[in-house]
Amino acid sequence: MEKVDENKERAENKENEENKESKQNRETSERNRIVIPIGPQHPSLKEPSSFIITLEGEKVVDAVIGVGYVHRGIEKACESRTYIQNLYLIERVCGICSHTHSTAFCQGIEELAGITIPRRAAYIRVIVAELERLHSHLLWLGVAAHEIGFDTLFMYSWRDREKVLDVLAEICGNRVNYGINTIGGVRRDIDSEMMQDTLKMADYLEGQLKYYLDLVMTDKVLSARLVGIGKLSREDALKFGVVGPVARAAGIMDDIRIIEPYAAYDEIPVNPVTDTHADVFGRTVVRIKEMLESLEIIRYSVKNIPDGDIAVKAPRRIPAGEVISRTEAPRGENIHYIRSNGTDMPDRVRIRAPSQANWQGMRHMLQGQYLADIPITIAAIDPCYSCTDRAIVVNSESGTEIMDWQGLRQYSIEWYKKRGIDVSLVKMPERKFYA
Amino acid sequence: MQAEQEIVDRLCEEFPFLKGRVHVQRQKRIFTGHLVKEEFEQVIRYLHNNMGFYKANHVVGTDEGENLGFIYLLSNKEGIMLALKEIAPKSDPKINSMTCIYPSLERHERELVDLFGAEVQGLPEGPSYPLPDGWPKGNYPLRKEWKPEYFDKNTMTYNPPDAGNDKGKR
Amino acid sequence: MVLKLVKILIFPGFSFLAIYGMFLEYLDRKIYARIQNRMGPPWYQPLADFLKLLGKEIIIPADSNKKMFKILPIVSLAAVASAFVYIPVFGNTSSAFFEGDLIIVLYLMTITTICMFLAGWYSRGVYATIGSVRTLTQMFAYEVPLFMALLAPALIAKTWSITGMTAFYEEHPRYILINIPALFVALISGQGKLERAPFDSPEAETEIVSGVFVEYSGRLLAFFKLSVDCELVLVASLISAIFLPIMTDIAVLDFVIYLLKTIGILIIFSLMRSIMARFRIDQVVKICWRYLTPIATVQIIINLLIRGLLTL
Amino acid sequence: MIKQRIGKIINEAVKNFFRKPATISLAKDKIQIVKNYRGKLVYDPANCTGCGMCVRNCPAAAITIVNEGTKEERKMKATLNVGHCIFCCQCVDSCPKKCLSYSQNIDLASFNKEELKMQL
Repeated sequence: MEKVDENKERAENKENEENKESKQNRETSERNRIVIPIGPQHPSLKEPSSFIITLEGEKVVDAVIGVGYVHRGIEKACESRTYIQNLYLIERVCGICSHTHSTAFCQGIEELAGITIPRRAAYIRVIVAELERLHSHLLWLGVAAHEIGFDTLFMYSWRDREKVLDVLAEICGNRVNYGINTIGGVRRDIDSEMMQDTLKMADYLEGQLKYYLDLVMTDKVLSARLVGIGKLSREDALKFGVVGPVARAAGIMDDIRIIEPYAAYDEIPVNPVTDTHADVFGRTVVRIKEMLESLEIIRYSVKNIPDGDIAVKAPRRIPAGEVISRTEAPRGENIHYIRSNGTDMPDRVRIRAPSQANWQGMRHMLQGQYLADIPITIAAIDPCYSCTDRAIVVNSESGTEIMDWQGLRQYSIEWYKKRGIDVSLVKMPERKFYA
Repeated sequence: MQAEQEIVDRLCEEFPFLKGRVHVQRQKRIFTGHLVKEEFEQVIRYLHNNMGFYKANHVVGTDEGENLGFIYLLSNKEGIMLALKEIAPKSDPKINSMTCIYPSLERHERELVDLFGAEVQGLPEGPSYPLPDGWPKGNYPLRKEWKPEYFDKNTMTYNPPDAGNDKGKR
Repeated sequence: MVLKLVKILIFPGFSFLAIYGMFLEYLDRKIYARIQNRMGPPWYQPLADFLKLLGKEIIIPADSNKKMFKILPIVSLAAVASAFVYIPVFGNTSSAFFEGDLIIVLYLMTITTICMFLAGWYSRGVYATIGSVRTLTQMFAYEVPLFMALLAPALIAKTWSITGMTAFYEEHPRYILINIPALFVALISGQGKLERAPFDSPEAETEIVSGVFVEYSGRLLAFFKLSVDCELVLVASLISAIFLPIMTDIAVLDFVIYLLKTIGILIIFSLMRSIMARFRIDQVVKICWRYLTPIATVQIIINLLIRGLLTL
Repeated sequence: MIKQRIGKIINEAVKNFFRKPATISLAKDKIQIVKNYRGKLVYDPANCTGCGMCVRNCPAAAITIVNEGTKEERKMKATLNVGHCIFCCQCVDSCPKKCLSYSQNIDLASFNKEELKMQL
């Protein structure tokens, strides 16, 4: 009887020990982590956002993402301004994709007021939208190249972007925040000289873009840094509801220009661009191919633009109702919900910018990456913080503790003690490692 | 319009309480009336499981006077967008989180908490946003009665004028 | 004695090194800019940067090891300056030489890297710590191929002195051709040594801000930057002295040839910097150990065989 | 499989090295702006009735127009706060009498906040 008990006890002890050991192992791997803050100010971020990255060596195990530093309360501000004033406010939701926001807003109000805009205005909207897509994607290409330390490509693509901006300035009167849309049409007409300049720019850019596509496809260093980074498979892309080039790189065709043609896209042929890489490389290829497609659209619309008026008169007071307006921003699907109550001010304006949808997949993309790949992974969704104004949190499954400097030191002392070296006598000043 | 009408018909068939409360606004847009929590959950689950509305684009919070409205924008493969509305009284603004079936809604629902003061039950833990840390409790900026001019940015307090005092009114 | 001091401190010693370092930095930036279709900085930019930094406030992190933090830039600069003494610049002999100075130069070169590692480590910033760990990792990657490539020519010359090697190759210019693979390895791992793109992950701006230098400011940063510039001169001169010992016996002409050679090497460095994206640190290690080290090893074997043949 | 190689951009790099730079030296050269660029407003009080459409539609509340004279003998004065103006030129579009137009003057920076309030 006693013997059995003893055996049992021994077995229990052994089990306990094993448990302890495995627990210790787990704890060790959990504690063997370093936390680095990226942002709110950091050279790789073009706008403020904060990423608290937990690293194991150079690998990311956890990321806490904080966005919302540029929340400006635009939606509340819209409710106390007239529709005309809102037009310019909404244009400033984002500096890069300003036209798509104002187009979505105008479209919504035109639908509420029952206005049909002239065809010429619709074509001008398309031309400006595609020019905007060109400049946004060229800007992205430069930023992405800079993130992986390829400054030469960065400079080249921004040099070419300047040409697009010149054309935009000529057509709209400004380089960004074009102010070309108005309720009921567009504010400026496009003349033959502008068309010539646009076509000339398109010809120049086509050669450059083909070169960049070839470069991305065939440069070994670029593909070493881009292929397999920030994977987001088709299933995950559907699950997290990502939009735009991120979704298209995973093989999901979600181009609003094709699904729900707006402005003059119902007359203009748009070919869908998708890729199957589902990583940063795929997103790069999709964006460059989209630019080539944009050039075709610009050429087609400049050649086929109908004559006529550019705007119809819109009432100051918009009839009550609600509308959902969608456009395809350079970064993806852009949704505006507008509700009017019959006065000259909207009752509620809600903007769902594409970046807002893309943040959700970031958790998946960052985990398991190298520290060096974080900037390009973040940049690959082309995040627009001012569009997003929001924050998301990614929790690791095990739940990490944030170690301060003392904790790390304690850990290292124990680590060395196990190997027979006692370093606890070395004096070290107290400090907080992670603030 | 064919596909949209079919969706509406199917919904009405499945849920008798939806009859007359769901309409096709235009091509690719379907709007429903305001549903209460129980009705809403049945419908959204059915839409997700049986009707191929795989994607939740967004949640729009609205101020409906006494109530808070929540408009869930769902879309399917053909790009048909269905605006499913839920309503909850401001006195008891409890709704259930839909992140269990649409994980992409997390941020949008979190925003309802901050800006509208909705109590979204079942939302994963996380910090408050988009409002900054130290934002006073009980201030929900997108509710109609909240006026930005009464908010003192330096002290982070909301100082509405007294009922009889007309000085603060604009 | 006085002549020797002048040689070491002024020309072709420290002062020349500093000025030439700044000039090469300007040239590097200008070439880099022109390749990228930009204007580039004016000629006085490196000097202006240096002077501006001298006048700036020095901020020392409260938790850093203050003594080490202050001393490291000077040690780094001193190591480069003393290494430069052994390299022939004016004429075909260096200011000081002895049998085995090549080894000394290589070790002094390592000291600057170690200084950077320590600087990052002692400044205790998060980015600086990661930068210093990366510096050390990268050092383990490039050091072996670089040293093997630089030592390979010495095997044929049967001397461990740079001046001696120059003299040997001057006599037997045909042997220079044997060392071409080693030159290739030295140029690439030299880029790694200088921590310039594509091997700049220790100070990758977009990932860890500027790595080890992130906590440095003012005078201390100025000296660090100067030592980086001087390191550029040192590596370029070392490669040119070992692999391209084209010499006449006229000292001034030799000096001009030296300038041309180093500028030529700098152009290659700048071109390399501008045509590649930054490698990840694991990729750097892979490149160095998988491609560069075998080439350098083969070079050593070939040179040993030739040396055997020579003695026969 | 496409053949990949290292440093593909080298041809373009060498070509660009001998090309004229795309940037300008801001200290020496002048910035070129296109002819339709929206700059500072120009106000012609001759026809102005003081209807206030520009003031009402201005999204940034940058422009104010006051009548300093009497109702019969108008003396309109327009003040523009360049610090607020977003150069959308909605006021130009809104003006029923075409009193406002825009110029190509974009060099409006100032060290003094008071100078930003300009009399048009």
